[in-house]
Amino acid sequence: MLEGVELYLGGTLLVLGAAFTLLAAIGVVRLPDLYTRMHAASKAGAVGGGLILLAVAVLSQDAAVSVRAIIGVMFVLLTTPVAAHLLARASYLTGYRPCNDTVIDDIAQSNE
Amino acid sequence: MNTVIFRTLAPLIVAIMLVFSVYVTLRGHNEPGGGFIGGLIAAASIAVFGMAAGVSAVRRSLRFDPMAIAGFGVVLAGLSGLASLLTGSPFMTSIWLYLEFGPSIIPLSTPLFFDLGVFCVVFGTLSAIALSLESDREEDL
Amino acid sequence: MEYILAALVGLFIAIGTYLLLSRSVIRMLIGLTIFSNGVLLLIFTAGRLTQEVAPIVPQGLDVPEGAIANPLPQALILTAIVIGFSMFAFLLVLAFRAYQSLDADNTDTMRLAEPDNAPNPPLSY
Amino acid sequence: MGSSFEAGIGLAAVAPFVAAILAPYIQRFAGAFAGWILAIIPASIFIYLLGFADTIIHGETVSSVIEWIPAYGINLSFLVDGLSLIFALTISGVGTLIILYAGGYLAGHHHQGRFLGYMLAFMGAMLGLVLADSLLALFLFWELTSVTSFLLIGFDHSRQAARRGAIQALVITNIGGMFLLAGAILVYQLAGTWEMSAVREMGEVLRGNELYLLVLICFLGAAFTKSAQFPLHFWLPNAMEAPTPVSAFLHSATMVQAGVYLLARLTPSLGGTDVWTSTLVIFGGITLIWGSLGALKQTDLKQILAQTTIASLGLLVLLIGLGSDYAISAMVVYFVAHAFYKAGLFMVAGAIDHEAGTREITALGGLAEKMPVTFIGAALASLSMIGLPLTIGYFAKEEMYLGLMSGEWTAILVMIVLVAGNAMLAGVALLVMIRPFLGEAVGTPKKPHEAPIAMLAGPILLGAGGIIAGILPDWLGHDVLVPGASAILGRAVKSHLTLALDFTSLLLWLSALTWLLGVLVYRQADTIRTVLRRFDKALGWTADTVFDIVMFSLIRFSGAVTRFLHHGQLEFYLVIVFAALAAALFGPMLVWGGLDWLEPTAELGDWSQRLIMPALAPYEWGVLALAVFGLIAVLIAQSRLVAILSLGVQGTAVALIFLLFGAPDLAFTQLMVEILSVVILTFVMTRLRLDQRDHRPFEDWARDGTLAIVCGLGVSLLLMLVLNGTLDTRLSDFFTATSVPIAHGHNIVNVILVDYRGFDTLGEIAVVMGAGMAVLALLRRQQRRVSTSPEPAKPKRVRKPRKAAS
Amino acid sequence: MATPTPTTNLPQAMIETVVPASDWVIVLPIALALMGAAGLMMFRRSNGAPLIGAVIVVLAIIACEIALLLEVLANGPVSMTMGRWLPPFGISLTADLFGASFALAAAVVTLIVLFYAELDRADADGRDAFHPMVLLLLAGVTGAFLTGDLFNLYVWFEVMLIASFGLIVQGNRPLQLDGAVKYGFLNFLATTFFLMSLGLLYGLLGTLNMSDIMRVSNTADPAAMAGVAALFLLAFGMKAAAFPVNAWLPASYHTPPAAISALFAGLLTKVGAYAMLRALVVVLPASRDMLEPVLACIAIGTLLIAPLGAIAETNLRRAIGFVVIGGIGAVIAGLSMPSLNGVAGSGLYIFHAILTMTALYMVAGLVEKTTGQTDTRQMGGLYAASAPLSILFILLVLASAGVPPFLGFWPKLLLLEAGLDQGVTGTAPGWVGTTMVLALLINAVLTLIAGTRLWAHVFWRSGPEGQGSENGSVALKPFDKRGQLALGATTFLVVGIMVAGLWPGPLMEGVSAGAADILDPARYVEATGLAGDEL
Amino acid sequence: MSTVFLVVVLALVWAGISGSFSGVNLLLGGLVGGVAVLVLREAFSSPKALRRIRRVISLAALFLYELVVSAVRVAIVVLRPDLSNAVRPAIIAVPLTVKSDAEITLLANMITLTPGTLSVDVAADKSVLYVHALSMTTKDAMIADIANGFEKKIHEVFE
Amino acid sequence: MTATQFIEWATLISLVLLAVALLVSLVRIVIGPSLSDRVLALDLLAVVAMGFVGAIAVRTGLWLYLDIAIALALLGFLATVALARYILLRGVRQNPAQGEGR
Ligand code: NA
Ligand code: NA
Repeated sequence: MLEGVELYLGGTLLVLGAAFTLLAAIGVVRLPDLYTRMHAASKAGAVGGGLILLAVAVLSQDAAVSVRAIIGVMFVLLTTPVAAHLLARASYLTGYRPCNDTVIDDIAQSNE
Repeated sequence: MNTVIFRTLAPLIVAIMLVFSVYVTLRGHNEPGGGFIGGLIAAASIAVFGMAAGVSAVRRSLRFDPMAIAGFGVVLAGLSGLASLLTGSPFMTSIWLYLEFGPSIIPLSTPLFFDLGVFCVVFGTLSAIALSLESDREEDL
Repeated sequence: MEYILAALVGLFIAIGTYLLLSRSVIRMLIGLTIFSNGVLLLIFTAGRLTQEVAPIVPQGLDVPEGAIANPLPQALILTAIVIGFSMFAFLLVLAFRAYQSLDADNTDTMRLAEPDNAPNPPLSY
Repeated sequence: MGSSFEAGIGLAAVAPFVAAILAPYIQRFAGAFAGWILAIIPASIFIYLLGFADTIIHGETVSSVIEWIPAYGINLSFLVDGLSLIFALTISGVGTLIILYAGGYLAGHHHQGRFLGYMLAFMGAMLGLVLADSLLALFLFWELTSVTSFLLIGFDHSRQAARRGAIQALVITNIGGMFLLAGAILVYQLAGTWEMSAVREMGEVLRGNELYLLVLICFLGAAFTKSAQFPLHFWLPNAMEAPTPVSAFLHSATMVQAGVYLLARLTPSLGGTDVWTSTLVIFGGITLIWGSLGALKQTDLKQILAQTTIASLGLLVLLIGLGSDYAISAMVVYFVAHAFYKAGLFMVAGAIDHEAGTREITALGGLAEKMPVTFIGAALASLSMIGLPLTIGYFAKEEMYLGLMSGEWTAILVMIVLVAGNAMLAGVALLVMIRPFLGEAVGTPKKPHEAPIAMLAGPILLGAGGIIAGILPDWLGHDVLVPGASAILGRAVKSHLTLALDFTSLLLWLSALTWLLGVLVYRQADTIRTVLRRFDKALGWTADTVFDIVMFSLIRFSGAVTRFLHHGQLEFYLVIVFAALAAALFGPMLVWGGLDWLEPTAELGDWSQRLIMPALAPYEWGVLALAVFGLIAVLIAQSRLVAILSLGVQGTAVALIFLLFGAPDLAFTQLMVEILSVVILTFVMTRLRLDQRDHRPFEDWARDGTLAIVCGLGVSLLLMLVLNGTLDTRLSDFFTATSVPIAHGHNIVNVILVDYRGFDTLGEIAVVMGAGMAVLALLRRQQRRVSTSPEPAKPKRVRKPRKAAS
Repeated sequence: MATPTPTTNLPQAMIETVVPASDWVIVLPIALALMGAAGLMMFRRSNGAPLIGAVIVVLAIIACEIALLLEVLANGPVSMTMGRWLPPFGISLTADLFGASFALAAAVVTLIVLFYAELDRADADGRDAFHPMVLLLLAGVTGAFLTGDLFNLYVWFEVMLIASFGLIVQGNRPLQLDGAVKYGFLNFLATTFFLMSLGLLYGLLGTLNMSDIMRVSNTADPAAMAGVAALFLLAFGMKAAAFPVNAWLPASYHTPPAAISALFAGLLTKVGAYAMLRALVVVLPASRDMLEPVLACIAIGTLLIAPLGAIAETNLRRAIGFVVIGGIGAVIAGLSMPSLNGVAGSGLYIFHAILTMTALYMVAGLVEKTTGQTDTRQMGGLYAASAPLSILFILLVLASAGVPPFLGFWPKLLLLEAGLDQGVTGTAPGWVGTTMVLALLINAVLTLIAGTRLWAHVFWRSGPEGQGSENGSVALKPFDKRGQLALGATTFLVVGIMVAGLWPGPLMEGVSAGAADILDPARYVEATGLAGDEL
Repeated sequence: MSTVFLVVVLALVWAGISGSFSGVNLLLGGLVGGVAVLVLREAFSSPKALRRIRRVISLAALFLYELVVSAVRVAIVVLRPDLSNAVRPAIIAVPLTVKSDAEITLLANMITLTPGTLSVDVAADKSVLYVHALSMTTKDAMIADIANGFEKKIHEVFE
Repeated sequence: MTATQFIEWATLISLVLLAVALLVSLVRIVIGPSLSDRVLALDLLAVVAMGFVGAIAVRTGLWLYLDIAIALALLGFLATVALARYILLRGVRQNPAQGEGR
């Protein structure tokens, strides 16, 4: 029965991960500007992808696979924010201004 | 791309990619992977490294001219094919040696060296292309 | 399902062709990539399809337990992918250099080797 | 006669070539004596050939075979019979004198060595041509005469007229050569042998074959071009651009006679039919008259002689066409006579030009005093040309008239042509003999004096030869006419040459009429010339101008075709390629029923069964949709970078398709490659600054779209057709069965890559390495240029990426 | 050390007999060329002389290929299946007379060009990887000539292609880049078409080994097979620069340094033509019969269009490019009349073209070097100035126009015999033979016109078009040491061509025997090890 | 010293990836890792960090918790029909107390992955981190949040 | 519902969700409006694809696909970095209102 628990847990993680990923995609479509979209992509995306890899780790029942899956999760968590940062920075430096709803823009002020 | 965050993390990312690439190469005979994919990942890591640290730093780290690595790969692959000349078999007939290290057995085979050759070629070539596209200086080519 | 894939191959070929006929070198390269992808899928489909069963013999077995996907077309495609990628890399850098040297990525204006105002052959002996 | 002596026949044809190669060096070494030294070669060949005379006169032939390409039955076979010996002796004999003459004529010319080489090579080709027994060998030497004469005519290469004459001669004779080649192969295929000696035994078979006319056309095409028959005669006068020794040699005894020789040679094989006779007689007759009239139009000595050569060639062809014993006898004698007097006259013309500085007969006069020896040579030759008794020319004329005494109306018609032609030639001969030498002395560009001995030997010896032959009719008949005519006709011919003048014979009166008319022509030469020239002017064009028109039209047409097909637009080339692809896809399917399966059949099921995929899960549809939408995204992308991103999407979709259908390695590789492609594209795009839009005019849009849809549809249909069959999985089954046990690998795909088909992979990594080398070769110079040029020439183009702001 | 024993109850998987070391001569040329290229690449920055290394490798290759040719002459086709796998499971290299002799010709030409290339390598520092590229090209060409596996053929095509890419951009002048773009796109597209047809062929027959395909090709739908064959025809037609898909050749061949043009002219299109011969005549004869009218039309178009281009062109090397294309027309003409003479003619023409077209470009390069011009309208005066160049050029013009006894004549003779046999004198005369004969003859005349025009303009005329008096002279650069070497290499090749033309007996016997093997590939199949197997 | 440490870590990673902790495999992993480190030897500045494992774990736990919360929050926002009311974006400058590159990097990455915040840029003098907020409350509250949360824990780890 | 059935369903649902996510990400790639937006969407697409591969691994029981997923994460990162670099170095002036640069 213990095996069954693993399977249920893994399946749930999988569906959750997939759902988060889809939400991230929806967020990227729905949110108003690059910076807000980035919140969705980096957080929900990383969590979604990470959860799916965790599901693999749980379901595989093979230590080697699990270790690799966890290393994969760590890698996703390592790279996602860096990529987001680089993209956000590049966009801002080249003139991508936040949407008009944005209440404060300290970078713009510091440059003035 | 000269940001603290990228510069700090890039070496770590690159190291992981390199390790992963060798792993993928060696595993290829039995699982998805192999020299080509391994070489591709390794070259990708060089590209990341190049973007983070600059081309000349990468070249210094590599020590060898990337295209020489590629040439070495072809020579290695060719030699692994020529090895069968010694056994009276046609070109590229595989030869398997099982080296015993205590409890573990390391299978050494000409296909393995062949795959390593593939790795070197892909890694060397793509690194050379990536670095030369990045580079502005003559001596880097 | 093979027919569907065959139709998809046709779409790849068609779009690749259309892009190849544009005069912009970068677009042509993109077209070439798509065309090549279509050809890869064509080989894949021509080798007949099975779903989700990779041609990998499980550890401990000498032969796979059931039917597996046809491994040979896969190997051929792998070779073709690698070669195609190498060619792509070269052509891309070539396009880049051509743009730098010839000041154009429009092939209509690349006329050094075959000049537009080529003279008529001299009517003399 | 020893066999080695016979085997030397081939050597006779080859020796001049060897001498030709050495000629420039000998000239450098021997200087002014080069002519004398090199003349030894043709002289010894002449003497060697004389050695065969006895055998030949006794009605035998000598042959020799050098194996060349035995597997194809191609040999360098030579045959000496009466016909070839007469030609060969003429060639080597005249050749000796010409080489001597050229030694003097071109003394001091810095390309004299080259010239002598060409001459010797030409002589070798000509000797080979007449001595060859194999049709193929004959063709070979035939083409070599064209080539060497091309070099000779264009010898004075800095003048466009010389180049034109050379090209014209080569083109016309080469066209003839192609006819000859086709004819030779046809005969070979019909007769089963290349040897003419064997072919002549099969004359009946050939003449009876339904392809006879085709074969005949081929050989006539060859002979008429080479022997300058109307209307292909125009190249010959232009060939006078060559130095005079060339004209003397090529246009008297040799190259132009090759066509005559060919016709004579083929008479037993192909001759005697109505087509043969009528074609040869008509063309020969027209050429005779045309050439004679042409000669009267000219004032340049060389041009006059060239035109008379045309006339003489017409005469010879006419005689071969008549084909009777008399006609053939006449042809043999006339050939020899012509060789003697024409070569002599050309050398005289050359001597006059050389010493007086002009060849215009209107600008010459009274040279006999200054150049008495030359005058004697000219006179001897001219008398023979007129055909006075005691010259060889007389017998030639007599024989030809003899053959036409039958009284039939066609014979009378031909006789009229002959008399007219001969009369005009006689008039021209008088003109050439009298105008420059007799009468009042006229001031000339150079102060005339006698030519050097090397240049005099030829005219005198040849002129004398003509007279000697003329006073020895028995010798001429027995040793020349009979062997020659018998060889041509393939049966014994009797000679009846005699010096006795029979005043009761019509023959003599016809000769007298000819001379009388000749004198008349001479007297009225200026008037005739004026009239003819006026006529020409009225006509406005000649065959020669037509050649220019054709040639220039060809060049213009070439230009237009080439500019159209190769105008440098890659897009147009691609359109052609894809049109060809569409044709390759649909052509076979449409022609051979490759689309029949589209009709529903019980076996394949109808379309609802074929298309509805119960097996595809929703997510699989999703991946397919991703591919489709990704493609559409690429298509509609307005900017290149968006297209690149979308390219990544379709690539990912392809990879996922691979994954869904059991190809993890493919998916793996495709994903990596696709992403790296995007990366490299981005790297490059970082350095490019491009106009973002796709500017495609509507017509192009429609055209490209149509082509694209047709190609895509074609590939789909062909693939579906392929899929209708069952796949033979022998190979994959084998790999599956042996991968683990024998090849020690669980990943069958990888085992295929590194073991079963590792050789492919070896090539593949070579491609990868090659790509690296090629890319580096592309990038290197450009960067050096940037770094070494003090100021970037085009800063707008060579743009270094802006460094990051912080 | 332990070796696992293979499971016993398997189908026989490997060739059990020991392979004699002498059989290695079929694979060594390819392996040596590849590894030689790689080795030179590894040490491209060291200051050694890359020429010496490359020459040693090519000499070794030539030695192997001579041995191979002798073996084929003595005992018929030679075959080796890689990795000891039974054919058709492993990749077979199979050499018959055609393959072996073309490979040898290619290696010899490469050797000569290596020396010739010193002409343009005044600033050679090895970094452009010229010598590795040449070896890589040779590897591809040799592989294409010797392989008995269609997919492997594709791989060698690509090796050849990438090497030619690397070579065509050597020097990197804008002109070259323009040419390279056209060359690159059209040629890569051609190999992609090839790949496409390979995929379809695999889908139809399930095998890639040529001998194996011959055995099973009649089991598939003929329409589909014809479609595949048409794609092969298109792909190889593009590679061979056959009309109407020949545009890439005149667009690019004149742009790189002359040595590279020469190498391309000798090797690239010939491999396309050879592949056409191999794939259509040998492997898929039934489909070839179906496509015969198409082949004939392509041949006629190529034969007629190409010399027009040569007449029209004022760029010397571009004009020669059209001569190269015309030769391809002759080769395809033989393929459309696959009698013994037709195939032998094609084969001999390929051999002739490998040597002659290379030599033509070599001479053209010398002409350009000494006049400093590329346009014939700007040239002149070479006849007086340079006897060696004059002799070389006129000999080659005659050889390429098929004037006897130069080498080009013999294949034309065979082709004309084939054409007249098929069109006129044979048992069932057809239009193909007749029109082919006409096209061949017209081509010969037009080629000669083109050649003599070039001769007249470049050599005879004393100065540039329309300039000064007819006796003017032009300033010519004398050859330096490298030029002398290049001239020597050219002369060597031309002398070889002349000798082959004057003593064509062995060649003609060779192509005759080779053609017999092409038309009845039983010995080829047997050598591969597939004979007698019933399906 | 640090290099050896890194090699050991990579060897362990290798063993984990390849699924075998046998001696030979570890050796191989060490070899591979060694080559990787050799290649990158210049790039590693000596990390003085990673000593206090307890603090690290504490930090990791906090981070994982925050990460999940953050993902859920974004998900909720994304699904809200009145999306424009839910977001109140802002870019604010957060003064940095951490100084080393590693610290800054870690902080910035963690900020990105946690609720409502995203690191956009670090000022050239490394004194300020610019953070994008999805739903701004007040500037000071956000700065305090960061300073008391991750920044503090990172300080502890790197002390 | 047995554990196996549950996994069956879980993978099916996940794959469907992920397939939808792929298509949704594509929407942002197509509509932009700025290059940065598209790059972001492509980055996400790589993550989704990674998830897709992982889910397929679970569905087929071929755990080795996991490595494909990991490699995808690695190279997806590379692509995003390269594109960000493009945006930065090319100084693409981008404003959502104006659409994007080249
Ligand atoms: Na992110
Ligand atoms: Na693999």
